[in-house]
Amino acid sequence: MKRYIARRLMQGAILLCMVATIVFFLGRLTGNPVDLMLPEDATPEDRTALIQTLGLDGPILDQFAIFVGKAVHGDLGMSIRMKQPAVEAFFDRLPNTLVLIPWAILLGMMLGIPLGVVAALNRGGMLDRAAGTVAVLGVAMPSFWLGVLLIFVFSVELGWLPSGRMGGPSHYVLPVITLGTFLVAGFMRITRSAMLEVMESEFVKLARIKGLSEAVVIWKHCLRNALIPVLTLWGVFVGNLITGAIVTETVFAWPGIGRLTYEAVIYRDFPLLQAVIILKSILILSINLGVDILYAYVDPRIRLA
Amino acid sequence: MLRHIVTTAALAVALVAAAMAPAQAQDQKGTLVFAVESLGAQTLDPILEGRPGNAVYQAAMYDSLVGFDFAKGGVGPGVAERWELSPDGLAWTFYLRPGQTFHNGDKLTAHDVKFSLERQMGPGSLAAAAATMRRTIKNIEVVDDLTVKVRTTSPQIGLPAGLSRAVAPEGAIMPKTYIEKVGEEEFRKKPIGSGPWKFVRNVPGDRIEFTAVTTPHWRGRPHFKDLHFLLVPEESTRVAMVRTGEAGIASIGPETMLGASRAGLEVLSVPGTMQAIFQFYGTWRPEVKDSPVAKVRVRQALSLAIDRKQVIEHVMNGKARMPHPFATFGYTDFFSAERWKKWADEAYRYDPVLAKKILAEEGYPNGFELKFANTALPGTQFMIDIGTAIADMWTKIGVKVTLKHYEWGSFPPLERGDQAQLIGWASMYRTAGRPDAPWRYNGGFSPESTQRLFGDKDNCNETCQEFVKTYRALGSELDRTKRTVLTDKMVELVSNSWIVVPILEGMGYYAINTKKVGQFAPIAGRHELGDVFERIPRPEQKPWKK
Amino acid sequence: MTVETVLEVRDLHTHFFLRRGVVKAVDGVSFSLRRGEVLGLVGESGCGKSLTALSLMRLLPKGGARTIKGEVRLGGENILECTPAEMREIRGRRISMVLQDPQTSLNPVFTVGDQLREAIQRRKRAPRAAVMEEAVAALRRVEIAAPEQRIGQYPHQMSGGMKQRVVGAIAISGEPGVLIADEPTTALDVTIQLQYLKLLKRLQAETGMAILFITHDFGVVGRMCDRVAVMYAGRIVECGPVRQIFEAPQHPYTRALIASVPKMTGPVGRLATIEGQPPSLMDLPAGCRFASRCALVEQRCLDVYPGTVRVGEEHTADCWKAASS
Amino acid sequence: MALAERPHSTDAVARRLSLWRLVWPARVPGGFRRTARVPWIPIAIISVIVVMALFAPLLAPYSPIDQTLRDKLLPPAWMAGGSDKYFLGTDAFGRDILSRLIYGARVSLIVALLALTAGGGIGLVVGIVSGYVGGAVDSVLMRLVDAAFTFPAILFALLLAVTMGQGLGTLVIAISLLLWASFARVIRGEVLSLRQRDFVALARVRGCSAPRIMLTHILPNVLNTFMVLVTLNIGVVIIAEATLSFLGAGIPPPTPTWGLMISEGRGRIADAWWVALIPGIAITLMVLSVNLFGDWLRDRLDPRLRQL
Repeated sequence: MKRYIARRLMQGAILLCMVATIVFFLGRLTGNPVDLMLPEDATPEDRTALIQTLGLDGPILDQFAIFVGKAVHGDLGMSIRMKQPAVEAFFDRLPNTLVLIPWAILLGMMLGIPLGVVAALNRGGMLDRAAGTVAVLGVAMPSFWLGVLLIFVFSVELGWLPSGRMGGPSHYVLPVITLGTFLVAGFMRITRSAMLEVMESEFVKLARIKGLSEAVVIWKHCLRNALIPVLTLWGVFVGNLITGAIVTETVFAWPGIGRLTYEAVIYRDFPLLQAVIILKSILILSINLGVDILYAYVDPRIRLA
Repeated sequence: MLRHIVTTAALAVALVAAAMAPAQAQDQKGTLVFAVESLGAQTLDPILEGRPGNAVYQAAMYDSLVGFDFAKGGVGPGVAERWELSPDGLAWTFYLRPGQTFHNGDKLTAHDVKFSLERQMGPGSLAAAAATMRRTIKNIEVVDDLTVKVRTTSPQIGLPAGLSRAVAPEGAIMPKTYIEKVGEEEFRKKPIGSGPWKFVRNVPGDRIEFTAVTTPHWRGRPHFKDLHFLLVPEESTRVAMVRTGEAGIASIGPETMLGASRAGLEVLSVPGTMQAIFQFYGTWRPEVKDSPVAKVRVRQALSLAIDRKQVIEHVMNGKARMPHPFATFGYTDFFSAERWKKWADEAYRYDPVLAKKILAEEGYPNGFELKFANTALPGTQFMIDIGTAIADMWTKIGVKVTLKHYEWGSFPPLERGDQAQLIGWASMYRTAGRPDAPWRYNGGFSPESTQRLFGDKDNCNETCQEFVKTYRALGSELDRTKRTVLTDKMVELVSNSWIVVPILEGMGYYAINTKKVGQFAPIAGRHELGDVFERIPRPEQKPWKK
Repeated sequence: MTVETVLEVRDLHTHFFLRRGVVKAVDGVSFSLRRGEVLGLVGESGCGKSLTALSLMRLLPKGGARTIKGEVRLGGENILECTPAEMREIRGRRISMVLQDPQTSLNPVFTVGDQLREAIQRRKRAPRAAVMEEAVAALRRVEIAAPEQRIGQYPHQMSGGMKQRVVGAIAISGEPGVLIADEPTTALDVTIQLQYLKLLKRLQAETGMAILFITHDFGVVGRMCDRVAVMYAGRIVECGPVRQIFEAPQHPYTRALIASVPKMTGPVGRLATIEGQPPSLMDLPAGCRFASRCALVEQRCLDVYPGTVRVGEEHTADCWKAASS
Repeated sequence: MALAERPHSTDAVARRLSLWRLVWPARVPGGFRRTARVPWIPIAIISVIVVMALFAPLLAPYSPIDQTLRDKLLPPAWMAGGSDKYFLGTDAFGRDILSRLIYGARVSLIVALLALTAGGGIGLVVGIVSGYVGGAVDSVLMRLVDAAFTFPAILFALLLAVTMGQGLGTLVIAISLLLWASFARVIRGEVLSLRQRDFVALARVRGCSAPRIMLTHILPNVLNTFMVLVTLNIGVVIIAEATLSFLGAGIPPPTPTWGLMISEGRGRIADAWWVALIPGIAITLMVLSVNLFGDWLRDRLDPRLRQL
């Protein structure tokens, strides 16, 4: 087990170096934050003065050397726009994004798994296609379109729910629905294929031989086995929810890191952009590793190996 | 039994205390919630925030050395009641308003003004005009507690305007003793200002909260108890929040305006906040000498081809006005506004027939190729729509327009250097509503400016020379009437060149929930409402008259 | 003395209905099983013996398999006509089954104790402790050492032989009258096989249940079964006491099968094999299905399916050449 | 066995199960089963949209970009206030929504086609090489794939928008940079299992060079998977185009794309809901049909199932 974790960490480290280098150079090609900070009639001297204050002067390679020197000590620089250490800005907003994710996954599973089971039970039949259609609907609807519609219907017209921002539980409903529906298709499909695989196996036959009711056979014996691949989806989905939350956080004014990444790109806030992407990669890698280890507890075959 | 007595006693005490609380605090109730597109850098230190951010939320807690003329717009009395220029034009003396205090009780004196201005020019400041201030200001002398003298290296007519929020943010007054006592770091966490609102809380990426000052304030004593700024990037969400009452006011654009008014929200428009313009780059360059855009009358024809009324009616839903000449508004200083308004109404009329005739006369009977760069500051999506509308109108008179779209961040690099990609192009642009026209003209037309629309240092034709001469004269002209004559001359030079042509005088648009906010008037030219919140009444005090 | 018949199967037909045609996997099977008896069901793989077992349990695989004709009388009642609910009552209580591959017969994510308790609780509601004891007793009954620890373990922590014993314990926990053993020892290595067969014999002696033992291994038949039925292409071609079948096999297919079993004693020559392939179950020949591979084939065999000839007292064979007694 | 090799570890599953791959579940084991009937409705919807895209100029009643500001924001014909000149109503510039929808279909399909060929192609090559060659090449390429996954697509889109100007080309490249990683990961998984198969060993014994083996043996076997991935990713591309337009980095106005139509109309959801709703429904129907067709195709093409 230890050797495996070590190898994964080493691979992660290489990935981080690659990501950091790419984002450092890519970012600078997209232009300069100073143009966005100066009023449109600023004089050229104002511009050079500001560039100096922000430390963006000097050849790009020197800047890269300084960046690497500081990054090694964990200092990823000050965000130009937020005027605070980029790492701090990231961790200020991270909980807001993370808090949405478990609910979205829960919603995705609550809808996806039953649909998957129903589809597997009626394979090839009408219900299989119906469940498939409902599940795929989540992937088919563009999330920002869905978000805006939900706000219009449930908040403005019906007035049941607040239309945006963080706050009490009622604030969570619409963003979680928007994020969650996107996952339903994934959960449905993996549950369906896992169930089909399990339903053909011998111990299910034995369960029926014991005279257990069909429901117990399906919902206890089969489903419990089908949950193992479902769990590995968490790792994949959490990663995607983090990178993909830009749209939902924009529509629902949710101050998460998705929105932070978008602003960092739009305002060319290089230090913040570099910090966000590096920290995000670390986060996703550790989550994948975490799911792997958690996986051992779900599948007894691994736990005691 | 004992517990029962204790509770009733506590209740009695509470009632008495409430009654004794200062009478005025009674009428400060409720929370004014303002949903806004962006909170800029969301920092409460004036030297770290750019113009928009300062004007939106820092304005609430900081006063500016020079203030607003609330009625007409433009410059008015602020922390300094009045100011005068020394006969030689090299020193401005500001006489401060007595009895001003910071939120922690310290008195606001001339020392604070000197400290604030020097801090704006200091090394750590990201203020846009820091370099210019360092260049033009020689030294700042505290004459007495209420008088400050600012000596300049050369006559600076625009200095007071530059220190008022109507033009630039560098005039914010910061507490000297407090900052020196607790240090910059602590100041940024718990900022103190002299404005009508005290700082409460700053949640990054989400909101900033203030609470009202209970003592009277020259900008007006707040009618609400609390003021919250909410960061809501998505416009349709902002409108939804105002409709559900989660927000009292929200900044909107023309797109959502119709929906908002139909849904029963009040739509407020702040007059004279910006001009949507189109301009031609590098028309003076030798390599475009014989191209159509190099000819003045062709450029004028393109202006005549635009039905500004229809753009105002359909793109801006009627909430915009026919423009004054480039970068000038009703409230521009030293400028004969009425004369130029009449000129503009006639010059910017819709006359496609004449336009076609001019094109034919100039040798382009069936039009010509024109490349048109369409771009817009973040949050002003309607600029793209205006660009699309006028491109369509130009095609109607035979001009074959190729529209190329640029994200705002990617446009400035094209202007700098040899402007290779923009020569002979038309492009959408905008100019912010400001009372001092010369600064904007210099930014667009002087040979050293980034845009260099008249010509650069090497080839500056006679109009360009004429402009530089007029601008230099304006810089040192102390006499008011002569200044007006010079400004009119400069405006005439630019307007007749048809290189920069205003399309419409745009407005700031806000959706208001009349059950949450009472009637109030914005400050002309002041797109961000920053200096208005303290005068906004509660709905029960002054309901919106239909 | 006539021993009571616990299971009577008459003219059982189970076919697969696929888009490309009908596969007549089980095409008219009849046999009877008496109390305390072990009936072997032997044949090459693919002859339909496992499907027969599944048809008895009415657990046909999804995808077009259906029992269309015949009767299965279990204690007088034709279970083919039971409702699914009634069938569920019968399974595990009056008829049970042991499967071939122990590796996959137990649910990997539940402990052995859980899966045993489930079967026991099917029979009677009992408090957890009592059920636990019974589970331990069941494990001890199938000769599993240290059952108290084993109860909490997972299937992958046990050897193949041990797992097969657990499956056996589960199968008999409901004291079924009939136990179907579908090649229970094929996946085990030889030494474990022997122990398992002895265990089955012991359990049968104790409970008196009848066993339908499905296998393709004649050696096991010799050791285990009282009577044996030989299946070929969906039908039973010969049935009778083991001794008579071994000594005087009447059906050419049985004869060939027995001949292909390598003897422990005597010279080891080339192993005898049967040429040709079994007929496709989609278009079965009119006459005898073994005709295409039979050495003694005649015209009659090709035209008409031979009737059942009573060779000995309980010995029948479906072959024109069988010597009727 | 080590954690990584187990069939269900995240690493193995991730190799087998990237986000795109998860829309394609693991192979279904044998066992008799009726193959699902041909999904006619999705095929009908897809063909309608393809026809719209191909014959846009003929079908569209008006040009998608010319404005008639007078009759702007008209509701669809069947609603009060709607005029039958504009069947699906008009947008804020008085442009006919039906025509924009038809031309939008063309742009969306072109983007999908180009992005899938480019992105898919790169992914295919990287997948095969990385899967077949293995070793250092494999780990480097796979780390590159991981890196590509953590990158916000918007950064690519913006970077290209700056250097090349916003437009169709920029969008296609940005989206294909997003796609290639998922294709590569799935194809690599396939090739890993194919490599062990006998016919590859045989080819090697016969002395075929690695490139030849990859081309003649590996590639044909991977085409099924590639085909299924293409169908399933059409939806992803269309959604990506719409999202990037929403974030302001997609194809600029006035070119009509479904994504842009939604983002332009979303502000008017209160008073002119149809401007945003109709293109949204169009995208949803298209992506839904493509996914259902992809599912059916996967079942059909799955080698083991096809034998039955």
